[in-house]
Amino acid sequence: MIKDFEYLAPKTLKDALTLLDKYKDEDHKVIAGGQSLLVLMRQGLVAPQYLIDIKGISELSYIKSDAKEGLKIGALTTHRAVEKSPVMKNGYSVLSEMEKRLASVQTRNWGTIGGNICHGDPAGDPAPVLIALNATLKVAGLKAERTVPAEDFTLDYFETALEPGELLVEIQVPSPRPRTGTAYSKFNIIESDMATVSAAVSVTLKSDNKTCDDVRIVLGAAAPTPRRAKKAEAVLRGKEVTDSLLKEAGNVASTEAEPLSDIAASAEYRQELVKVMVARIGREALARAKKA
Amino acid sequence: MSYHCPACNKVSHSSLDLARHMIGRGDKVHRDWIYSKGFKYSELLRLQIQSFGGEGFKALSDVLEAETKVED
Amino acid sequence: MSKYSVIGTRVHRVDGVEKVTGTAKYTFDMVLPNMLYGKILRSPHPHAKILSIDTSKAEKLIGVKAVVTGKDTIGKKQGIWRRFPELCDEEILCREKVRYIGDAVAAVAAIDEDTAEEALDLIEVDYEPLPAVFNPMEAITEEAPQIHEGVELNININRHLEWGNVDDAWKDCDHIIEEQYVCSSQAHVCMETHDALASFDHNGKLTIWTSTQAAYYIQVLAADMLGIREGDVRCINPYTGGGFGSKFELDSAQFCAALLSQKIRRPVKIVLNREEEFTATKRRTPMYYFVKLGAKKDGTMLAKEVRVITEGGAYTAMGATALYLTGFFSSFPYKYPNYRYDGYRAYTNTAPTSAMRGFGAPQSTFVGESMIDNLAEDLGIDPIEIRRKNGMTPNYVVPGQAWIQSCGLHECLDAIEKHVKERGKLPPNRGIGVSAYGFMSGGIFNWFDTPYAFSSAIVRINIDGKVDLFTGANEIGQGSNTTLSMICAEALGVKLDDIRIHSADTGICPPDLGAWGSRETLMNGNAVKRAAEDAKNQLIEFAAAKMGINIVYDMDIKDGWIHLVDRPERGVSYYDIVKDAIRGKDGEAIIGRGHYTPHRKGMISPAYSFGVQAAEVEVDPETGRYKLVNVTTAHESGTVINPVGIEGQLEGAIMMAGGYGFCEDQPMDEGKILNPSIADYKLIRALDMPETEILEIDTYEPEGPFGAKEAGEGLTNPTAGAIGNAVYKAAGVRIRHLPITPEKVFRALEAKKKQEK
Amino acid sequence: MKHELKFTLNGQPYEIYIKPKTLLVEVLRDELGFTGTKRGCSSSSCGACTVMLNGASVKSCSILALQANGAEVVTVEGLAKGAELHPLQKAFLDHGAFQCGFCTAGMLMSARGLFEENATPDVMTIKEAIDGNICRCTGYNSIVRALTAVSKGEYKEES
Repeated sequence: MIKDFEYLAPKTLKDALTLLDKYKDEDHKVIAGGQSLLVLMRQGLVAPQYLIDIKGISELSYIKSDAKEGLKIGALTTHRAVEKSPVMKNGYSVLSEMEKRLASVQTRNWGTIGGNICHGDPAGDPAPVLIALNATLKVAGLKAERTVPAEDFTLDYFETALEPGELLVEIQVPSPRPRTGTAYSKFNIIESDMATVSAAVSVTLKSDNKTCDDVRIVLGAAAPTPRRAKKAEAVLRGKEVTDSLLKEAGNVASTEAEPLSDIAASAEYRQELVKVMVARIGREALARAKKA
Repeated sequence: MSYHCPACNKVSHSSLDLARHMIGRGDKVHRDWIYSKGFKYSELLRLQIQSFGGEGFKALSDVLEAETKVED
Repeated sequence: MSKYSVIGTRVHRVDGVEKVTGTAKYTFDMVLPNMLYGKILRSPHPHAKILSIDTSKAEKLIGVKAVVTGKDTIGKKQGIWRRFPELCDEEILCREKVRYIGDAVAAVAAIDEDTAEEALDLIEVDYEPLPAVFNPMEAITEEAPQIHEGVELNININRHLEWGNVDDAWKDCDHIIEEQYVCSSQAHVCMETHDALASFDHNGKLTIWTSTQAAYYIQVLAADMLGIREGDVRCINPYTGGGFGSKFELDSAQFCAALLSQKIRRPVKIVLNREEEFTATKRRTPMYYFVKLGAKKDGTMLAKEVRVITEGGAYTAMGATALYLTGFFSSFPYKYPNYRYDGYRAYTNTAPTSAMRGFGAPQSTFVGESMIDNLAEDLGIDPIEIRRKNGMTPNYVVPGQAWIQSCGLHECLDAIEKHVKERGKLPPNRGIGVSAYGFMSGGIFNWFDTPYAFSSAIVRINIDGKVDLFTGANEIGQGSNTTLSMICAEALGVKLDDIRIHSADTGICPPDLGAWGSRETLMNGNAVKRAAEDAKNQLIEFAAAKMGINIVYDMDIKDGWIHLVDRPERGVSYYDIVKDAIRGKDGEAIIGRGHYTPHRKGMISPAYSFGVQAAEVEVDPETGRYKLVNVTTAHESGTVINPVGIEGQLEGAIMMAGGYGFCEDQPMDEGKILNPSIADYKLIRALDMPETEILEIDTYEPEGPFGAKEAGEGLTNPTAGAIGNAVYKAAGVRIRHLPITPEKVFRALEAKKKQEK
Repeated sequence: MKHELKFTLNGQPYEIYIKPKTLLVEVLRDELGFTGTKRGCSSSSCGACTVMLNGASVKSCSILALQANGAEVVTVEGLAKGAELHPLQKAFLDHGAFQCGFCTAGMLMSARGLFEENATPDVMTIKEAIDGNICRCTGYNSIVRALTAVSKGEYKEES
């Protein structure tokens, strides 16, 4: 049963921030698409006194891209809009691929990419990809704006860097460097399910098109937060990327994972999956980098 | 030759069949008779559960062979 | 051309338009004036004494109209195995003790659901927790707490089946294997959760609308538990959103709604939420299998001995039948000359386990078909060949148990062999596993102890020739309303559109034991056919008289034309004769009656269906993840009455049984089910569904209506075994514990690698 | 406190007052009596409650009704035109794409959403479109066959 709450539905960002500021010390929650929040509210796990509904703020729903500024996605853009946007073809197709595997069409039609990130679920799909893409999140408060690197945004299970009174307003993805390839995949048993383990890998090659100039390896559902496997990245950086090196990176990434055991898989199995996923997705990212 | 259940009079063709019936039925009247012969019902079940071969039935049937046979 | 006009044709379901337009009314949709909403308070403890229940605060909450606890009941224990009172062990509203997490202790009726739910929080129950036991293998030890008084080792039922001489036969075997398997639980996950709307009037008469597979059982059991007469209860099953075995026992929604309504004399509706559906309704019976199987070198199987311990959960429910059927179907579909089965059902402090589609046979088929593949491999025999060598044939008698008349198993084996060959050489990491199965067409054993015929039907022909068919059969989605209407139309010789079916309303329909055990097509179909023929004969009498037909001629009705069988052009319109016949009967409508109860068919079932399934999987050797690529089934179910219906039953069974093999499970911690939501309970969805093919094999069952037999549950039997065998072929690992999850495959692959080193 | 909700349902404008916690599915079923839309879970995972909202399929159990303020909602009751069934409904009937019928409204609305976007979807796209809908009876393949037939133009809407 959902407990009664007071409902506030600002229509502009300014109104929303004003309300958030007003209620920041009260028991409140922000709802966007609500695809995760309403489930928690029905279970009685979340029962705010004030619910601030930002879904209707149309100014936060957009996708823009140019070569200099990179890609900018308004926080209230639906998953489906990201998935279907032709803009993604300009070097961000991994975002579209990721969205295509996120839950169901109905959920993607209503749920927002910003809402997903702010939910802070370590098994969420967008965060690992955004971290791999070196994205920045723009956060607004009534008085100030700030940016947070995507990789610093999630602090713990379902806990983010948002301060009371703040809203995530925009996702900024830099234009991909030349010779960069990014790939994402998740392991699960039912195709559209949450990830048992996921991984996103972004590889940038040097001008020889062989040597790894830079790499970002991000693990999902393998720790309390989506997490970069930095030791594994170090295995690849500056080296010619081969299958065996990718395998080694996978093995190292596995030591960086801190998964839990749950009904979907044991921690040990998740660690084994990390090995395989990192190597495979790394291979795909590499292939894309060579073509890019 | 037949074997008559001492608890409910059901007629079986062998003492083994009758043992199966009695353990299978397993209600109070059947168990009471089993107890009266010095068996523990649970012990017979345990014999059954632990191995192939129906050892619990066999144990009870030895007694039934002697006590319930009726020459037709 | 088919000799039938209606049977075997592709028709729209008779409930189709209502269902695609959203106008079909389910109990879930019903609202009555002055109706209250009920909610049920459930035990958070797996095993505890109830010291006291204080409902006073809840009663004072504004909007609460009635609260009931075990004290408001007549104190009876209920069970569906009425023939054996000791198996009637469930109070529904517990008075002294709770035995699983989810056992009901109180219920509230209020003006809306929120108020009722709020009231539950205000009921204070003082429990004294008791030691609990969750695993049946632990429950059957001396140390385990006793869950029901006087039930030693917690074993409440044991079952024995035997023929031949197993002990002697081992000596003649060239090869004997012994293996252990664990078959997991499974949730039915009906899309419509259990629900009921009960309305007591001031005359003490109860009408209960409910989502059920057996309106008649609910009528009888509800009356019994409320201390009123059967005739004072009318149970109506409007449309039902799936049953799969979960909806033919009296459940907490029905009983609590009725009890609340009895107290307050207002309609009370209770809908279980999805979490309750997972935790507080019954589920598939988990089983621990110990099997010994022996054969000659040439693959002739001489003896099988099976020992099974089942996790019963807190109450008996239909578990007695599952225990019996898993034993019987462990011998299927083979001719074991020597066979012994001993099954034990252990009470545990977990949600009760009971009937679910296949009813013990999916478990036995998984175990049996895994082992027969192992045996074949040991003996160097092709898996299909060993099944052919031992498979049942028409007119086979299972010693002392059953007489199988029609049987198309060998034709199914041929068809699957051809299919496997056609798939050709498979790419790496792919494998095809086969699995053979059989199932019954309704049960014979009268454990419910009913004096009524198992199925009955009444046909009433109205003045315009339109037909009202009254039957106690329950439409739960399986299509019985369509199939029975088709049988009625064919037997009477009219159009399908002429039939209007009225089913599963105990106030107006003759009793039927309900939609379980794959019984409606054969049993109710026979009753309908006989009722239609009864009515038809009455019309033919009038027609013969009117036409002045020489009595040596046979007459029949087909496509609305009453005619001479040998000279079809000589006849009269059915629609015209109906009017005359009714006039001739002094205005009484034409009424045909039919009933069916199986006789001289053994203990189990009047008929059996058979089939063979091939599952193809592709295994990822690095992760153990595998995909179901293709599932092809050769299947025989006698005459196909409703081909669209059979396709649906078959493909749906693959979703459900594939899930049983692949992903569906109910992990628990101290008796608490850990995944009580559709988000966490993994179900096969559209993208996961393999391609499916059906190879329909023609047979004719003499006992069935127009030669038909079951096509419902049997299809659930083979899939887990076929998947297990396919995984073995693809990856070389044998998983003996359902479900066959990727993680289990991965671990087995790791173990195999270690061993090979 | 109750809030005003104005929206259009199957072409008919409605103005009602509801508690803010009311879900869209509750407005449809309980407030307005459109019970064709079902509920099968409370975790946003079964799809039985799928409706069209501003031209896209959504799960009405996971949307606050007030979020549909000003929106156009279409439910299964809005598919047929009087006695004339919608092509999707005809295809479902012909292909036996349902059994118990409890998931059918949701399936139809997911399909409707699909065809709004894409008049000729391929099999994978069809499967993806209904992947958010659980059907415990059919095994989905008959639904896929029905929708494939629609995609091939076998069921044209009569003008």
